[in-house]
Amino acid sequence: MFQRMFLVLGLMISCGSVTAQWDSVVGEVATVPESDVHWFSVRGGTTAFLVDGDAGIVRGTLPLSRFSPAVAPHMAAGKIYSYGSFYSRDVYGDREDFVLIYDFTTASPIGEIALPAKSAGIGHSGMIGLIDEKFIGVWNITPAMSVSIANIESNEFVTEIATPGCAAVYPVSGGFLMPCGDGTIQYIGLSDAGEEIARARSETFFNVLEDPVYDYAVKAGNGWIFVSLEGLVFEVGVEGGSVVVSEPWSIKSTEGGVPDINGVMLPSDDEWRIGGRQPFAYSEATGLFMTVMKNKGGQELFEKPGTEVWAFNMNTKRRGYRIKMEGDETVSSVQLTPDDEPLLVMSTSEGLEIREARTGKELRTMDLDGNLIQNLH
Amino acid sequence: MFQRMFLVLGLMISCGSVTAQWDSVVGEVATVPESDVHWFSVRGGTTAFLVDGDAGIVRGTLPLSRFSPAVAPHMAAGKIYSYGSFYSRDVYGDREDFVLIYDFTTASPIGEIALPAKSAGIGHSGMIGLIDEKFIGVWNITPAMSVSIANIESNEFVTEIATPGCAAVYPVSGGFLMPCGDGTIQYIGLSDAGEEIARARSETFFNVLEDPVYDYAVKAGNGWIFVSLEGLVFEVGVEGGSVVVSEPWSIKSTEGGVPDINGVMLPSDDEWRIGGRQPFAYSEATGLFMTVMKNKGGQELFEKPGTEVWAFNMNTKRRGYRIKMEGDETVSSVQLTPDDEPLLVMSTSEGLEIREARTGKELRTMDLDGNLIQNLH
Amino acid sequence: MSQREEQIKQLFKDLDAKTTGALRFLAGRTSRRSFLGRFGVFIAGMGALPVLPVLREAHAQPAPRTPVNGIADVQEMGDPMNCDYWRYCALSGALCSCCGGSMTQCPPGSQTATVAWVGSCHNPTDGRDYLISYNDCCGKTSCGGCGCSRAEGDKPVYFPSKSNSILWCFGSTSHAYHCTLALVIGHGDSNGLE
Amino acid sequence: MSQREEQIKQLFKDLDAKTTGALRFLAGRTSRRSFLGRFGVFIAGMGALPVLPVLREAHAQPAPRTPVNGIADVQEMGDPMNCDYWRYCALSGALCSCCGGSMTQCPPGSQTATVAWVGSCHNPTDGRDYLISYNDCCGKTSCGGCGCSRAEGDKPVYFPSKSNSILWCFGSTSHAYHCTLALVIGHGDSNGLE
Repeated sequence: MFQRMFLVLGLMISCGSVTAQWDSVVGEVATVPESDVHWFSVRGGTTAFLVDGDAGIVRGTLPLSRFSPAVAPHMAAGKIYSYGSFYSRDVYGDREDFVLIYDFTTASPIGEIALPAKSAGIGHSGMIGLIDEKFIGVWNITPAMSVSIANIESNEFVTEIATPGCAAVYPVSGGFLMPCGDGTIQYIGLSDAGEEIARARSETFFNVLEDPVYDYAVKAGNGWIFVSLEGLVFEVGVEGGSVVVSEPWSIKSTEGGVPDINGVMLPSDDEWRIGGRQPFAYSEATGLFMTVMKNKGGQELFEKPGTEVWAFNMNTKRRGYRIKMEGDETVSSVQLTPDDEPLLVMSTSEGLEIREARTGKELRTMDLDGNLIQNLH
Repeated sequence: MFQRMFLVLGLMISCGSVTAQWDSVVGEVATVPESDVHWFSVRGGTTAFLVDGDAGIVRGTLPLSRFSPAVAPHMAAGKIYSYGSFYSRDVYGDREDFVLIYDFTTASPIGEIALPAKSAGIGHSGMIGLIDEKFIGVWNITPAMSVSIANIESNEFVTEIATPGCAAVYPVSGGFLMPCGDGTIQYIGLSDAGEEIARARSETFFNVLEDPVYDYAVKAGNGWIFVSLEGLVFEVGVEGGSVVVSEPWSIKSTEGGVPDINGVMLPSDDEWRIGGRQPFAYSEATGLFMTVMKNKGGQELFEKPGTEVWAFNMNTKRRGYRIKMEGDETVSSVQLTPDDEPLLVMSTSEGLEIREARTGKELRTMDLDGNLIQNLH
Repeated sequence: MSQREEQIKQLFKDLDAKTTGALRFLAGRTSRRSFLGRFGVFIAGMGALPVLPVLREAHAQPAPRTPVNGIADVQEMGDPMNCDYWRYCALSGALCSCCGGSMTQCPPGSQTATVAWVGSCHNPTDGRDYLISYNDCCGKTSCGGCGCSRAEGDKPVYFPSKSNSILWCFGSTSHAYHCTLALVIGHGDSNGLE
Repeated sequence: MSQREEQIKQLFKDLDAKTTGALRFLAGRTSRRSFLGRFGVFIAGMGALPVLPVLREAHAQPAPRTPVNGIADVQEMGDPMNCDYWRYCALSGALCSCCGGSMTQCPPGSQTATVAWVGSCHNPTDGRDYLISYNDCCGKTSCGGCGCSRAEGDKPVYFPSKSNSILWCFGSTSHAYHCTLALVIGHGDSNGLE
């Protein structure tokens, strides 16, 4: 009987006015067009939205798991990686953990690499890292801390590296960096096979109880920029197997009466603190460094959204301009695209704001309230 | 090393001040207390909230699937049933469909009965029905329409019954009713084994194009109350194998100048229409009949929320009182508990409102915005 | 009946919702004839093409009843990202344009259901009615935005050709709802439709 | 760092969200000593019970350092359904009282994680500080309401004893987050804690 029904439907179609001159009723599926340096990913819930920043349009979406913190783009291979965890009954039943592999052009899952079920299942872009375009590292907490290494050439899990007291995976050439609870940055070096072959720590350069650095960091050249909750900016890299930390500078002028680049005298920044989910961003090509700022409130509110975005010049270490949110709007994340004319992308309580980074001029907004913004290139 | 960490933790505990005099640090798990006739289930998203209406408190939750329309309580057995569909990767991968079985006291899934992957995966309480406390019927659309029958004594799928043009599963003794696109109600009779042994249709009593009945219906004695989009109320039952439909009455006074039970002259109801997700409810014990109403707008808005709730006496078929939502608040669902002093439960844009049904007096509100309210008893 | 309201609210307000599939829509809005007969089999003849599922039949492309010029000649005005756009008169769901698709193409990685519902919408620019095929795209998490709820002509689910509340992903490997297309597939006023 | 903000928003606004587990919290708020040493192993001795995971050890119930009277003697005031309640000073999550549990019992069908974080909260009614164990209940969809976000003392995740952003369902068979308890497990001011 069901079969008959379909036949009837088929018959009806053949009586209709459907012709090739009209839109196809077969239904077509788009592909993601070629991307450029102004594209980025925005994770909202279990979806990664692939955004063309110049057009202000979502070009595709990736279905993540409910425990996927971020994506790890590998555009040279036309792939995007993520970490995922699935239960056979959504929130209960058998658990399976994977490195998830997506094809960029079709925005579709094309593979999985099984992982030990230990990953944090929460967090930001620091929780997963693409290392030397050969390995994916995923941070675990069980509550013992470790990093799972998967080889993306053979698509196999390689090893779990114990990293007690240290969190996240910030790739550098030959390995990755992690901030640690003892006030250091740890370097783990990997062999060609993905096994640990080196381990080093920086000097202790922050006090976790007095002024810890964010566990979030942003790429700067061959290293990473870490920022403390009180606004000290550190550049960290690896030289000759050692972890080197730069002298910090402060985003806050606590003395008052300091002129900005236009000569305008600034008030003291005493009451201001950096905050947010992605509280800072750096553009190496232009030296722009952006921070999310909020007035008043203790250090423990470091993950709370801010009311302003401050733009610094990393070379002069001086503030260039401030963007003030209007009304009750707050901003939780900032990102800068990696090119010469970078876009400033902000996740606010109203959605996404895209600005010209050099000037702060607003270009467009998008009704998209994902909170983790990652460059694709 | 991980093991060592745990040992250290264990050591620390043994130094702490944790004693049996304090709250247990082991962590206890509550059970759902005995329920009464004022308890109901509210489905919001993938969760069924088990609500004690007198206390205005959630006593437990059931984890449903993202395709579960409703629950089918079987309190005599201490169980609640639902239908669920799961993909191995949340929204893609292998699909499995089940009758889901929950223990009420522990609010936990305790079993599954595999079903053909054909269920509608959407809808209201009419999409799943408990028949004679022995079978669960689940409505399918593929787009051919059918009903899957599962035996809950043997926990086995029994059969799929083709029901073209008819939707939902409204249990009656020995089978179930379904409204159909040809303006009739269909009865399917089941054998002791759950196979179809009888099929009958009512006379055509509505015109699907002019004034169809809701696919939602509420229980009334041995039958069900169906209501048309223009507000005609029909009682439908099975007598001697035939489907019997009562003469309808209208909830709308279109003549104007009709007095209500207090003698107050009513304006014409011309512009008013019934609407909402659960647009009406019936209390057999008291004869109360409630409808969600909205002013103006076409028939096609029959699923849209209303701005008033009207209370009728089913015996006199006259309206007793009106509840007007305040400000922008709207109401989408009403339910009446099955006892002599029924609660009126309303799902509004602000949450849940619980009232004394006889008077309309507000008793309490709950910050719970599920939209499908089902009695547990 | 409708989890849709809930869903649409989601689509607008909450990208974090995972209710992806828990909803589906699609309203036809054409003929006043159809869906009769004892077993409710869809009944229709020449000149009464209604409201019905359009089966994916690549080879079923017969001559039109009256000559038409095709989509290239249809004059359209308005913003296709706006729910008020003329093609969406019976669309209740998310616009595929918001997640990488268009009015005629499903977003990358999603699947077009093999059956779609057809509505009839009035194009104010040329004053004619057109048949609109509302194909669902499925198998992904929620599109996350651009939810529209124009359900005129909505009917109960036992009349699926006009029901808003049906999850319409049949033929896709997943019934997780993603978004809906709005294809112009013919003249509505040359088919004996009202 | 925090998907929590997102989640709390959910918990408050949207019962339809399925992000159930995509979030977890729990902040300790006591000692200023802990978590040192080259490999970051938690280090602590007598008199410096910090901030650390309380392992589920039914038999580990040694004599207290100073005599205490137990929970029955603690005078409490305020509404336990309100986020401002004194026990919740470092609780960021959903109150179990809203979905069938209480401050001391996980809701039916959920699981208590085997490890919990301990904070120290000031009870204004008797002016004393108490150790509060924030046990997570896991394995169910989101509790759906009563989200609280009092994350004072919050630290980055590499300092987990004070991090708000850790999904803390270890020992449960699922890390889908449901809600959080607030158990009084001792005096905070009689343990060498500040």
